[in-house]
Amino acid sequence: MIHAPFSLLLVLIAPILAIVAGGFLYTFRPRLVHWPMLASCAVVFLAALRLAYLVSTRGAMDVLLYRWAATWSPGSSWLVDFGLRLDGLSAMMLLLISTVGGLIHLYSVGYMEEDASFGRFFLYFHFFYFSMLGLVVADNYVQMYLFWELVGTASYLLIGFWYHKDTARRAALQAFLTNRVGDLGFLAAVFILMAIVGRGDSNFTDLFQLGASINPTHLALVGFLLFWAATAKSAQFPLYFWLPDAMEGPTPVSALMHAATMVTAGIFLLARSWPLISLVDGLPQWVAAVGALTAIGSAIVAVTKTDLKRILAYSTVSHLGIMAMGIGLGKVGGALFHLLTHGFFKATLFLCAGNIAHALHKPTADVSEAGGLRKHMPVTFGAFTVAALSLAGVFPFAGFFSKDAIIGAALERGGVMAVAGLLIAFLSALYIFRMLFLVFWGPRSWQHPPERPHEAGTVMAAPVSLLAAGAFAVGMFAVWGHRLTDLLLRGWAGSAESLSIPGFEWPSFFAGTSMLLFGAGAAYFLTTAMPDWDPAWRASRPWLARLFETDFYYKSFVSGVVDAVLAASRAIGEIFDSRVVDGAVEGTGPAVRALSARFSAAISGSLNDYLWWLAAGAAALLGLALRTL
Amino acid sequence: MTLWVWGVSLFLFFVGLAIVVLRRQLLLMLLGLELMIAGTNIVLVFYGGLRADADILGAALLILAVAAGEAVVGLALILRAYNLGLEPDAPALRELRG
Amino acid sequence: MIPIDPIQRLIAAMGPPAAFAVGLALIVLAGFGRGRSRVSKVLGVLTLLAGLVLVFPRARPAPAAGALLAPDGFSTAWQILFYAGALPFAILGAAGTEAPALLYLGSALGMGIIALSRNLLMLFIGLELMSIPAYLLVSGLGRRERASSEAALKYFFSGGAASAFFLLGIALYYARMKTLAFAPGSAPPDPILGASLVLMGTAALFKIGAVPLHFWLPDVYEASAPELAGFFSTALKAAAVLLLMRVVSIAPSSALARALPWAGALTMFVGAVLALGQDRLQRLLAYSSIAHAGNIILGVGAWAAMGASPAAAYAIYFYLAAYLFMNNGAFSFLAVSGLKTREDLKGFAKGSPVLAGLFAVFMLALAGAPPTAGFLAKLLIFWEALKAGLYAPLAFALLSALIALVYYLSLVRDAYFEEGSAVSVRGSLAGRAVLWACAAPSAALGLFPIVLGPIQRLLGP
Amino acid sequence: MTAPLTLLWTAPLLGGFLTLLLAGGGAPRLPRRLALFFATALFLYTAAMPLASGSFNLAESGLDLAFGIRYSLALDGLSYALVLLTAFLTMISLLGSWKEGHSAGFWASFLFLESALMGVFLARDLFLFYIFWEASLIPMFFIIGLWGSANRRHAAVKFFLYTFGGSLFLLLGALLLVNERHAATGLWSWDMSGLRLDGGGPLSVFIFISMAIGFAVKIPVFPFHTWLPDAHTEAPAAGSVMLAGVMLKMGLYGFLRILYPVFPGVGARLLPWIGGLAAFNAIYGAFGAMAQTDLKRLIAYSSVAHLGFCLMGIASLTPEGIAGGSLQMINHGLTTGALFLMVGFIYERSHKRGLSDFGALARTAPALGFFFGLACLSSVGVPGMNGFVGEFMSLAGMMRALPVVAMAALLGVGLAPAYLLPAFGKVFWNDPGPGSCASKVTDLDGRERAILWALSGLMIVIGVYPRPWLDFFRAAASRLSL
Repeated sequence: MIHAPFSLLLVLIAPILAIVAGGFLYTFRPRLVHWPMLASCAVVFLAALRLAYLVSTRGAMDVLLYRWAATWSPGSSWLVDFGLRLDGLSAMMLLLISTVGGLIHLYSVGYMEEDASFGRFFLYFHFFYFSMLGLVVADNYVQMYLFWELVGTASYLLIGFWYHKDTARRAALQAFLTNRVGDLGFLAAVFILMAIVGRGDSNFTDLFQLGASINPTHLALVGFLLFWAATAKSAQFPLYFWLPDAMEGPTPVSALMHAATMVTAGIFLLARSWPLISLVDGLPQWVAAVGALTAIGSAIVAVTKTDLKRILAYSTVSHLGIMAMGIGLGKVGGALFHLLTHGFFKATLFLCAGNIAHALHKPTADVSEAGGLRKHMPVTFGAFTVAALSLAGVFPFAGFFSKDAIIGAALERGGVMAVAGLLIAFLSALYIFRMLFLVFWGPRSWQHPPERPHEAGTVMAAPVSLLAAGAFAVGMFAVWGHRLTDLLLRGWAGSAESLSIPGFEWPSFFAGTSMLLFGAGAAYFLTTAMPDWDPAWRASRPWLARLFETDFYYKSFVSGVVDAVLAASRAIGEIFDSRVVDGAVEGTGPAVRALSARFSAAISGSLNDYLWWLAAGAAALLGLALRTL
Repeated sequence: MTLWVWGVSLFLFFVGLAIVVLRRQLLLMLLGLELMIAGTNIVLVFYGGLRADADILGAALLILAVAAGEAVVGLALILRAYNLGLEPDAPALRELRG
Repeated sequence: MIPIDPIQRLIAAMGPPAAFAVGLALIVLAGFGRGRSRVSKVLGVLTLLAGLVLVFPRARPAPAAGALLAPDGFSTAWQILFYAGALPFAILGAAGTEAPALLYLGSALGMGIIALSRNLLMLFIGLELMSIPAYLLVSGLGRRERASSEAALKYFFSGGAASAFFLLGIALYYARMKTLAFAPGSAPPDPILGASLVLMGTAALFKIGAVPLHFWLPDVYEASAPELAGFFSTALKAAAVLLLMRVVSIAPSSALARALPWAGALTMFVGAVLALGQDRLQRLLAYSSIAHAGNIILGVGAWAAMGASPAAAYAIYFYLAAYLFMNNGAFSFLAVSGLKTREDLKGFAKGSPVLAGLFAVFMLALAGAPPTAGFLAKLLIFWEALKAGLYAPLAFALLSALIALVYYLSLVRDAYFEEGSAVSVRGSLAGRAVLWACAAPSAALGLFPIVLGPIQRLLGP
Repeated sequence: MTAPLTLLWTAPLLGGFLTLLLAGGGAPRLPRRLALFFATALFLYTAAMPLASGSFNLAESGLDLAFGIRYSLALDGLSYALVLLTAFLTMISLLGSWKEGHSAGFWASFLFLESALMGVFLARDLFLFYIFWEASLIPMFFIIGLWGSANRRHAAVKFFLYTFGGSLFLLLGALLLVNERHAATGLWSWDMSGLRLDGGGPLSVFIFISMAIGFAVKIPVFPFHTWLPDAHTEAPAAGSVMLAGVMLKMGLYGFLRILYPVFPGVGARLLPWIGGLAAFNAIYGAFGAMAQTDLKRLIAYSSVAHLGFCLMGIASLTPEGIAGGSLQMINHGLTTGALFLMVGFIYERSHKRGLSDFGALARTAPALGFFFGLACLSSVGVPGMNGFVGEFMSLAGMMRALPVVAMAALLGVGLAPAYLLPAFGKVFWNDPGPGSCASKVTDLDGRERAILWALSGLMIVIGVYPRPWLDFFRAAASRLSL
């Protein structure tokens, strides 16, 4: 019998039931498929609240669900158990996913209303949501890997949801394959850990207790492999490139993926594995360096982009970089805090972008196509502004507190990290204000669409507003009440220090805010004061356009690798296998036939030849007999 | 003495063999066959006398009879071939081959 | 010991040959009457059956000293092969006059004498008695007269030369041993004797169709009526194998015996390769019979190498027995269906599914595919070769088995998978009876080798 | 029933003959009904067997034949799993080709095939094993050659010859083995169970390698795999199902049943070689599959890759590896079976198999798209489905035995989606190009859905809760692991 709080089981059972019910509904009433999903979201949200309360009052718990796989042999047994892990980390993630995810579900009801595949969308979408829930409550690495892959699979289905679009198909495949590359690292790490444990898998609690007793080389390998896995899921260099393309899916998918379900998984993995990672010499520094590199690089690219969703996508990459940097700097709490605030403001931004695209009757919109939407879409404008300010890190918006925690740590570390932190603050302000100005103030360029842009309906506007409220408030709530740190400390296996989230501090406030003002000023200069300078400057330097287009030539490198793999497969599958390996097989036939023709020609039909051979045969045998004379 | 007899016998045998292998006329080849058998028979008759073995002399006689029977069959076959319009010549018999 | 009267002794010693003498006389007499063809056919079959019955002696007296003919386990076992192997030909072929019946009975009589001989002279006479009617049968019973005549001439001259070799071998043997009687393992190791055995072995190998003494064989098998080729390839070949074994047994470590595994390897390889290139079915089967001969020769080599081991003898016997059914079946199929080339075979299964099924059974059995009799036959030979340590020839045997599979399988493919004129052939009642009688053991003998258990006891201690 | 195991292989044989005999009666539907009846009855019988006796360990007393051959059959977890798979897939194959108007021979061939396969998994005597092993070729030869597609004649002959040639190595090994036992014990016996040659002498290694080649051809392991794409591609769908689903497993079964139990020492010594080859197979098959443009051929190459994982797990000689590799045999049978069936359904409707012959089938045939996608994901090894379990455990086992090999094989895991998902995308997502046959592909009917539900259900059940299925292989895993 399973001893677990019912709400914990509900987190997994409700979505499963919803998907099964939806599957049945899908066959005869596809337009009603969203109801079970919405119900499930509500249930999960309530369960998450209850679980957060449970954790903060009673502490963490491990629940054994069932023995997934096992083998026995006289010397040893090998087993993998499935269970549920409830601690501060998973409770926080559950809250984030259920809140943001639930609201995006609601939003999708409006957004996808006119889509012919409405029912299918909700089935996939809820599956995505379910997979992420499963991931955060996983009790061991095998189980986590299981849901980790399911998240990837669901993202594949959703990015490729509009499969009639060539770009969507490609993006889906790219996302899945890139993630698979990262998954291999995860899988390898799991195998190494299992080999270390020796009897199959072990839950996190037991594993982390082993911690320091593990051979440092093995541990380092595990740590780096897990980080490798995280770079794919959380879109860090060198495996980040799938994420900007992944916005080919419907906008709610992008919102969910960027805010709550997919890319957060990598950061979650790093946080979950922090007790191991922190033991590896040099690995945190690596994580920080990669995070900083990713954050800066993608922020620069974000400045150059014009597609709304693409800017936001690069922005996500950048912010994930910030989070990785935070983890690398030992501020796991800060990184998770940023994950939380980022979930709110990025979801808001994406949904606003969706509203705009929806209003313009396009799947996605370009900044040059928008402009001056301030008056026509007031709710969207308001929400977008709040979220943008939060993203930029304006006091007292949520983003300020979380970013401040990381920038503060970077400044504390000093050196390159401090420079990187300031640069990131500057760049994020630059691209988000540029976007804000262009979309809502810039010159109108949408006269041509058949009808005027209009505000989204209530079912879409309400979730956006709620999310925007979160993007404003969640920071203050979490920091000044120290509630987040307290929650996260439940069941935390690392040092308590790594979870501490600093409150308001003047030095980092000044540094961050001044960078922010520089960025905002630069954005104003680029978009409003001298709107023609940037396009002209870039147009006169085509190499620069190319540089940004290819993410500093990194994309060209990746496609080169892909081409090489494809060429190798052709060389093996078409040429080597059929000509060499099979050629040797198929060649024997003609060879033996040729020999047959040779032998056949010897049988000339002439009686004298026959007798000659007869005599020769006898002579040969005689020779053999007499040789032994 | 034994060597001499063996010499003559083997000589006849191999001449017969040479005829069979090298000559092309079927009748001559038949002759060659008979020569091989007869050559061998010489040894048997010689030993029969030498060892006063009546059995072997009887055997030689039997072999002669068999050889004669074989010759008759051979002649009959050649004749039949001739009647069917085949040349009694080895190189002409090359319909079957390969 | 209970005294045995001379008549009983005679019947015990050579019942079947005696029966054949009677049968021959009856057929000659019947030749004066009406419907002689049918009468002689029935008489021939009855005589063979009588021979089969008489093979089993009720008592086996010890042979008198110096007896020319005396039965032993081998003679009993092998005579079954001879007479059973002649039955399909006796039933299907031999129409027209009484001549064919006389000839095959004569030939079978010769085989019987080979089996019973304890004396080289008798072996020679048996050999000739077996061969001479065979020459005549080829000449008289072909479908194409000129080709048959040509084949008969080739057969005759090659066979005559081989007989002469045998005779020379006898002469050498007598010179060295001062007697014509032989017994297993009776000879000293001696080059003269080695040469003598080689010469006699050459004749036996010639009749079996060993490479390079095989040139006559495809011509003869192709030009003969198919059922006659079946007779040659089974009964006559079995007799030649026994002849070889008798010769080899005189000195199991002679040069001849040591050469046999390699001769077998060469024979099966060349035979298989040659068969692969054939389009004419009878010629293809002729070459395939050369390949099979190679396996048997390898078996004889293993038998000799292990000092005449009973297990190896049984392996050889089993091979011949399985081959008797499969190959007679295959040739009888050609006789019943009238197919000549692979082109004729195409699409055959559409028109005549039952006959095609039987054909497939024969082909798979000849190929040695489990679970047919051909598989166990090959397996036993390979096993014996392995026991005897003949690794290299065994490798050849495996390779040749694979090559052989190619052509048997392509025949099945032609019959089943290719498009062609779907001729519907039913065949006569006798034809079908023969085919089924051959097919059932071909398919199942490998699964129930126990049927041949009594024979195994005949060959073993 | 006094001879329940004999019944397992004789019943389908009898059914096959009955089907053939009753074919001439002028009732065209009778043969297939009869065949399905036999297949279904046998499946139910097989499934009920452990329920009736409480265990799947059964043995028949046996009967001595000549030459040390003994007719002895037995059933244990490993055998039972494969016997059940055979019975299940035979039934599925027959149902799957229900509408194809084939002659009685077609239906009978499957029963004959079933009989031979049952025999392979039941036999406890090397000779018997070999007989059944080879006998299975004959019905498959006819299935490919008579009811296959364009290049079927060549494929049928190649299949038969290649696998027969491989089996000759097996035969050689078996003979040497029997001789060895005779040398050691003075007994002529082909019995599998009591045989164990611990010494790793050169002869043992030779026998091991020789038999391993025989099994490797069947599995198939590089470089002996080239018969497989041809045979799979040309065979009718049901034939491919049996070929991939069951016949490839015979080779692995040989490793598990004969090679490793008899030569534990040699097996351990050759572990790096076999494991390395298996890992190479997994990668090579994936690269091969990536280059294919024919749907069936692609799945055939994917089999090469998957069987590489199976072999790797088994060769690791760890309990989890053996159990995982063995379970992967079953998984592959279900998943690839489903894929081949669906390709068959598509082919039946359009007579095309090329990747570029279709497009957007997910829109026109959504049910087909759903099941195909599900099977693809299972084949890719997405967790939660069966394919993952076997792959995961095989790799885990190899990781304990030889980490380098397992790490290399991860590349194969990574490549699996790189050939399956693009193929899925091309057929089910892409816009149909000019000359596309997509419009001919109507959606699945009820019968087809039912079959695929059965297969997909099993895929998910095994993936979510594999432990009970692993119990089949518990004995083998604990016996063979080092």
